[in-house]
Amino acid sequence: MKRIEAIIQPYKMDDVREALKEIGVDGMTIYDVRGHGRQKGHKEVYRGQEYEVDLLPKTKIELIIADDRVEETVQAIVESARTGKIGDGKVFIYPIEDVVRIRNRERGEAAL
Amino acid sequence: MKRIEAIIQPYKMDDVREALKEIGVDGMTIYDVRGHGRQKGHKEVYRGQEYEVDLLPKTKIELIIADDRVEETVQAIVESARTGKIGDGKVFIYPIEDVVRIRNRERGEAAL
Amino acid sequence: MKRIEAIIQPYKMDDVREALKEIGVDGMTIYDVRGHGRQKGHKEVYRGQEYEVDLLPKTKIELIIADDRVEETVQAIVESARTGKIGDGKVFIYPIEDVVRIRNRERGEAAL
Amino acid sequence: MKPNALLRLPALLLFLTALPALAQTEEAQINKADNAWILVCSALVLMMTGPGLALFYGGLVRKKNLLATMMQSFMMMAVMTVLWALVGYSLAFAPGNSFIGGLDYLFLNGVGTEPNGSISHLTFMVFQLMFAIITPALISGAFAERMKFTGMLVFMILWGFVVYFPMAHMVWGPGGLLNAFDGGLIGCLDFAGGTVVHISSGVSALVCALVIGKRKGYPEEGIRPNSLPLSFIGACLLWVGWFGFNAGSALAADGIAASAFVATHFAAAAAVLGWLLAEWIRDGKPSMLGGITGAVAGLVCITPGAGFVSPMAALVIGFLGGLVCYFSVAVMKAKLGYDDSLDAFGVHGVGGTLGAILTGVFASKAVNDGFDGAPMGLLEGNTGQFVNNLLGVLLTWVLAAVATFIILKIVDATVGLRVDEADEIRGLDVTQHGEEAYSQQG
Amino acid sequence: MKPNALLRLPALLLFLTALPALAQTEEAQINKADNAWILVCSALVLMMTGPGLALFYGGLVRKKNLLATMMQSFMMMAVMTVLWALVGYSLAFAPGNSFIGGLDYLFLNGVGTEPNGSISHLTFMVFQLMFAIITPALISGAFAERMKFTGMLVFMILWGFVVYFPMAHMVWGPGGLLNAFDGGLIGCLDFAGGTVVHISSGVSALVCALVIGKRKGYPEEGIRPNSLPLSFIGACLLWVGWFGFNAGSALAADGIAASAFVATHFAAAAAVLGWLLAEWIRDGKPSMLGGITGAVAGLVCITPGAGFVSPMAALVIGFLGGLVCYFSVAVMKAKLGYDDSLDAFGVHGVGGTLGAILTGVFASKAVNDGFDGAPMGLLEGNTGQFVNNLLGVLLTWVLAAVATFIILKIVDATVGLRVDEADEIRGLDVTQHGEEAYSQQG
Amino acid sequence: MKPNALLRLPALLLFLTALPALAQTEEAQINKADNAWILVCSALVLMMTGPGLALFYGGLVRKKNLLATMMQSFMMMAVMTVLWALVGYSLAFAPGNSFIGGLDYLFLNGVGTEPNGSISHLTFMVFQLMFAIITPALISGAFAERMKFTGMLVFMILWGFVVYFPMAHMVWGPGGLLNAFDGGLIGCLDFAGGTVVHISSGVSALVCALVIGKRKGYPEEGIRPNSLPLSFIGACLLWVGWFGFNAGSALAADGIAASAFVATHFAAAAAVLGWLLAEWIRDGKPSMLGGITGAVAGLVCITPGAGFVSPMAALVIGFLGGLVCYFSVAVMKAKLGYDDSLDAFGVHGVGGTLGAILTGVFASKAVNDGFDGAPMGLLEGNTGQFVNNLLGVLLTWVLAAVATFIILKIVDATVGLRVDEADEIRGLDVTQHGEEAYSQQG
Ligand SMILES: Nc1ncnc2c1ncn2[C@@H]1O[C@H](COP(=O)(O)OP(=O)(O)O)[C@@H](O)[C@H]1O
Ligand SMILES: Nc1ncnc2c1ncn2[C@@H]1O[C@H](COP(=O)(O)OP(=O)(O)O)[C@@H](O)[C@H]1O
Ligand SMILES: Nc1ncnc2c1ncn2[C@@H]1O[C@H](COP(=O)(O)OP(=O)(O)O)[C@@H](O)[C@H]1O
Repeated sequence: MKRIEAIIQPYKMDDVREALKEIGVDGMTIYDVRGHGRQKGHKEVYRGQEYEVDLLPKTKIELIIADDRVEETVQAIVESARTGKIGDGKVFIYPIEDVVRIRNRERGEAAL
Repeated sequence: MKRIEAIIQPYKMDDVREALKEIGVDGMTIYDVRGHGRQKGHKEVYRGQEYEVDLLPKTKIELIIADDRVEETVQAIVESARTGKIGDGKVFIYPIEDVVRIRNRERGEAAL
Repeated sequence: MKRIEAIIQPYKMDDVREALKEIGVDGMTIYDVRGHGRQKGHKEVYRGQEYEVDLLPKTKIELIIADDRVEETVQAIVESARTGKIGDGKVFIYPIEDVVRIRNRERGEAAL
Repeated sequence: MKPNALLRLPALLLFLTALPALAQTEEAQINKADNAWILVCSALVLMMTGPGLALFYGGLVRKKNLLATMMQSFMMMAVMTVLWALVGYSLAFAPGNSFIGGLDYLFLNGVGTEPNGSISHLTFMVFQLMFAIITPALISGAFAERMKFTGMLVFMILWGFVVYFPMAHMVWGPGGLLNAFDGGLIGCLDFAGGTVVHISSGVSALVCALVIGKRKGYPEEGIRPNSLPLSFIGACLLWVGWFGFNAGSALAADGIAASAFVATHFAAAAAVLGWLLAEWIRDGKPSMLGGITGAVAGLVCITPGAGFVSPMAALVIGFLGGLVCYFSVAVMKAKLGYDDSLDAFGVHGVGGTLGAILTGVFASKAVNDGFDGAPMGLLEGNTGQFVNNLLGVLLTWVLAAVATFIILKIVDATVGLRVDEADEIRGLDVTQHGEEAYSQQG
Repeated sequence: MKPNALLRLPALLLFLTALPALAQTEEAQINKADNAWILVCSALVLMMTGPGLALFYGGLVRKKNLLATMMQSFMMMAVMTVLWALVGYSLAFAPGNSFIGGLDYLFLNGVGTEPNGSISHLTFMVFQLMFAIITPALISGAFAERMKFTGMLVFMILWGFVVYFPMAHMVWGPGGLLNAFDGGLIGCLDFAGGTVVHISSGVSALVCALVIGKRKGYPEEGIRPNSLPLSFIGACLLWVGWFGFNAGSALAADGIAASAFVATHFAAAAAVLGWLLAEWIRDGKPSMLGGITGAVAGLVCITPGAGFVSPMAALVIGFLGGLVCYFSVAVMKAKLGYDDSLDAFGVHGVGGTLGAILTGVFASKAVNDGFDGAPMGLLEGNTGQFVNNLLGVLLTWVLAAVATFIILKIVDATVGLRVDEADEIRGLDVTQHGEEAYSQQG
Repeated sequence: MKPNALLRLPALLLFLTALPALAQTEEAQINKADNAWILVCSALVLMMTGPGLALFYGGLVRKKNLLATMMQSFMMMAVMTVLWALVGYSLAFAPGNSFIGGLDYLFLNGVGTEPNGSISHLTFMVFQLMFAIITPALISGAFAERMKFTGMLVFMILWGFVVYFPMAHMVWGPGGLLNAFDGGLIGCLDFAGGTVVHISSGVSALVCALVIGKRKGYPEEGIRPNSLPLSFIGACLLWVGWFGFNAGSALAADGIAASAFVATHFAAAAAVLGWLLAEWIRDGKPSMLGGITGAVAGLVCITPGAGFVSPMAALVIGFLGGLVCYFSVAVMKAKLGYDDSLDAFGVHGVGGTLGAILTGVFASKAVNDGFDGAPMGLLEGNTGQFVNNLLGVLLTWVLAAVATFIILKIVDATVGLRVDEADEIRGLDVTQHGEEAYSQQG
């Protein structure tokens, strides 16, 4: 099993979910986050006081997936989230040791 | 040390915290997230336009814990969060390499 | 590569970002979370009904960083976030297996 | 007098012949100032329900029930209006017996622009309608976060027929049993609705809370307000709108209206201080929720007496209202253990009762010479009036309690009162209305 | 009569000599009750735009466009006011030809505290101004979430000159083509602005939606309201403010005002039920968004007839308004596929048209004897009036559609209509105004 | 004249004997239209503080201080009301010397429904009270996010006694030093409170900001508004409520009221444009926060002149107000470096001063013949009045600054002014009131 975290543009969310559905990936958890990277931020001005905003709204999709499905999942995300512009985001892949399904106490891949 | 992440039903939050307190687990970080899995979503309709909502509000509890306490912690969470219905959520267990307590620069298990 | 997660006091956010900028660390993702640890919570009372609040607002900074920069990054965070008071927060260090930059499909450290 | 003035006599006389007619017509005419005033007050009282009360209540529930809670108030703006137009106004204000009006005004037959007192009959009708909207809406605080939408609708309609229309008739209708100024047997002083509006809704709320039962998770989970800023907006608009409620009940833009306006404002202010003082002493800190709840408590408490008591008496009534309602909400409710979710009983039932009693005490002929020189309240020596006010309170309690209990049983046996547990957990917004308050969409 | 009364005759006569003068002055004087009433109504109508409409619309867009959407309404409060002061009022209400007013009132020259009817001329001017503010603001619902700020400003200013000022003159101005009470060729019954306000803005909105095109992501992404509580506050304040809009259009605090007030309230209530019924049947659940949208639809629908129809007719008109607007928004829009983002056409265009037609049907001399005893609407046998109202609707549709189309083309060719795609994705708040609605700062 | 008219003479005469008495009574009676109007205006002015100002300010602070900030305005609704009832009204409006009123109206003794001018004395009292509520509330913008709740309460009460009651007496009280219409030595033109309300609060705000010191993190952290939609609602309600403030200050529903209403609205609109223009040029984009702040600046600026200047002058005054206040807030404050957190001084102090001066320039007898035909303002050649207005401004600055400084020192030495650093970091909502604005509870 691996944990895949994809940080994407919020408006790409629907496309990515669609792509994941097509390859049969269903379970996932979503976070609303703010990100900073190479993408340029913008200036905000409140009553004449400038404020540089370089944390932009991003959506994080997190999914735990069986080892043999990792590559295609990453592909699906990358292809559906891509616009080719800076700020498209990143996919991170992490190790994971175990999973438990609370409902029936199943463990390991069976619990996904 | 391990990192335990539990995704639970928001209204189970109090019960889970109670259970953790009982076994002396205290440090934790909480996220408001939305999740999708087998639990059925619902339909929303705004001025006649349907919208399928299949991301449901969930609460994520994250705790970093010494290796020898992992099992009982997982048990405590599973038992207190369980209703037996789809959507109860999952517990994920991850490796972790190090911890630093910012206040006094302690490292490793001592920092928990 | 490592994943560094720092849980800090929200009002320390600007200082930490400044410190990271100085050592050239730029990419990061931010979460608004609530945390519980040794820091004392407070009592809230709504129409005479008491409610113990022991989940306090915290900010989580997450950054994925090349192995050789981990130590100085952790130092920078610890020093800039420190006030010496309980509740300053913690830094966690995790393993990570791979990164993909969505924009150009780069992988590994090049994608950071 | 210029010498030729007499020569103009004929012309003058011609003019004069018109005068008596003029005067007569005038008597039978609308006073535009009064009419404008009551129209403005009607708008203010509608604003009390929507957005006022809807926000006040909506801010206090959990986010998943926010829309459903606001919807309960909002629906009264639609349902009670249609009911009132078709039959409610007639049952409340057409000539009838001591308990209920007749059917003369069915479908607003005969209710037109002609004067009723110094205002248009339509103005009077629509002003009274606004009271018939907010009263049932107040009850919804008791069963927030668990009531079925259909059950709520049926309950409210029946409640209008069995409790509100009769109560309005008895207290304000021609020949009503409790109408102190139109030959009621047990004439009560109720300027703007202490019995009709607050006791009736508050007591019904208590019965609802008891019959429908506690919310899942109450009180262990420590259910907190999802948005106090929304409640704050609501409470302030209630305060502002209440000027229409109380000062409008003078039905004229006269000194009594001014006096009721001042009493209303003073009571609200003093009640804020009363509630906050109690909170400060018992809970250690004065809170914003306490401040706004205190204001509402004071406004409730002054409602029956607004046009009868002096400004200084209003300060006393308001201060007591703040203290007593705090006690009822923070201490008594916890002790007795019912889940009156948003304290509809604790504020309106208790505050309304206290206010009705204090009106019997403080009513003063110097402020409002309603009995043509005879004493008004207990302090002026009118024990009879004080007793009458007590009897009116009693009668309202009994009617509201018994009728609500029966209606709840009927609704429970037919469309049902309460959503099932899964729906309660998921929240009423999604399960009853298929929508959510906020979207995080990017 | 006491024996010595005659002796007082001289003094009396002295007094009497003053009377005719008094009477004359009276005629030419402001009636303070009317004046107060229309000032209050002016405040209410301003409240409809800000915060009312701004919130109603603001709650419905995505969070990244919330401020920009509110700003579009708010800017009308500034821009139309200055325009109106300098030249707009003159073009609308100064004597002119059948289509447009003259320049007599340029810079409000000659518009002072003196009476205009029974109110101050300034009162009349500012009351009418509030209509000139909300009407263009209504259009902004059609192009929400994608219009350039500069383009919006230029569009609105031109629209004022080419559509609003002429329309206001034709329907309400002296000698206006459609003015039924001041010698218009095609006299229409439009009590408070069915044509001038709602059809003109609604039809223009449709043209805007078609010319400017769909939002990126519509309809696939299922764009949802960022905050229904904000929309709820807005809708309720629209309801309350609409009393000023409609009942104020009586221009006096008389029985007609009361009647218009009641019709307004009844139509809103009935429309809530109409819309919710349709939703309940077709979508399975009645929603809060449906309830508040229905209320607005009902208010739109009753606007042209408010002072002409009976309370019962208002119930019918409102109920139909709720049903028909639901159909137009939920069924027709989806079928035809244009992106009228916040349903400015679906509610104001469709509702305004329906209302104008139904006014021709239900107008009744029993309610408002505007034609001195002659029949008013179709049901009373006045087919001519019904046809006139149809012609008025037609003319408004054509003028609004053609003019809006041309203005849009001009704006597109000069400052531009639409933000670029990157800005649309990032949101108008940041890109047009350099600010964000909320900060999470700790 | 019909032949038998003379025969009716006796009856006519009988009728006439009643007339003079009638006329006399009339003089001494309440004019219901005026009374209704001022009651409505009182409600509007209360709405300016709650929810208006509370939201305007509340939206601008950080989320952790939202409730505390709203609470500061709300508490004035309670505290100043009770103070006013007990002693404040007497000190401000009872006959006294040039500086302060006497104790005749202690506990509102002798203040009843009887006429005061053409309205009820109680109406006058409560209208003036609403000004005494909002004025101290305005100051709270200067010390937002760091003031102790107890310190705030004590400060405000003392400030009422030392600054507000005397100022109100001097400008509007009988025989007040600055009262231009009741024998003041240095008669100032201040229609609705440029000196009493805005300069006094604004200058006190500056002193507060200087004495209490900057917020931790200011200006490095770039403190941003937690919710501009809340501020937007607040600003719009301020605009709407300001009609009551300014037009109500005519104390009658006459042409002056209409004129003040129009001037108020025009100035607000022009100020929006002025502020946005400055922003657009200097900061690159016009913002919503700029728009609403501009509106408030315009409203402040027109307050002293509302009933004295023409509509076109109001446009000029408003536009200048927008520009100058933008400059003071965006440029001057940053240069001087004080932390007037919500710009109470920058908007009310600066705008009020500018407005008072411009009133002396633009006041016109054509609009308001206050001096019975004599010229009013500088443009009409009345240099003396212009100088008087300058002197009035000066005196207000000095009184407010000195008194506030001393009061702050007293409060600091007793209950304390500022929360400790830990509490400031955690936020005032939790530490002062034990509650939080929002809960995320599921
Ligand atoms: N080193 C990093 N650690 C954590 N998150 C990162 C890192 N670099 C980028 N991100 C996240 O990815 C998002 C997109 O990165 P950015 O550099 O703007 O664009 P791109 O990935 O196209 O080069 C950022 O907003 C941030 O949330
Ligand atoms: N593969 C997964 N990766 C990440 N999160 C998951 C995954 N599967 C489920 N979840 C999270 O767990 C929640 C519950 O899962 P669900 O399948 O609905 O119920 P259950 O765990 O009872 O089978 C989901 O809402 C989601 O947040
Ligand atoms: N074991 C843990 N697992 C996850 N998060 C933790 C853990 N311990 C502490 N935290 C996070 O760190 C924050 C600070 O911890 P706390 O114990 O209050 O202070 P300190 O780190 O200074 O001892 C907590 O609010 C929580 O978010």
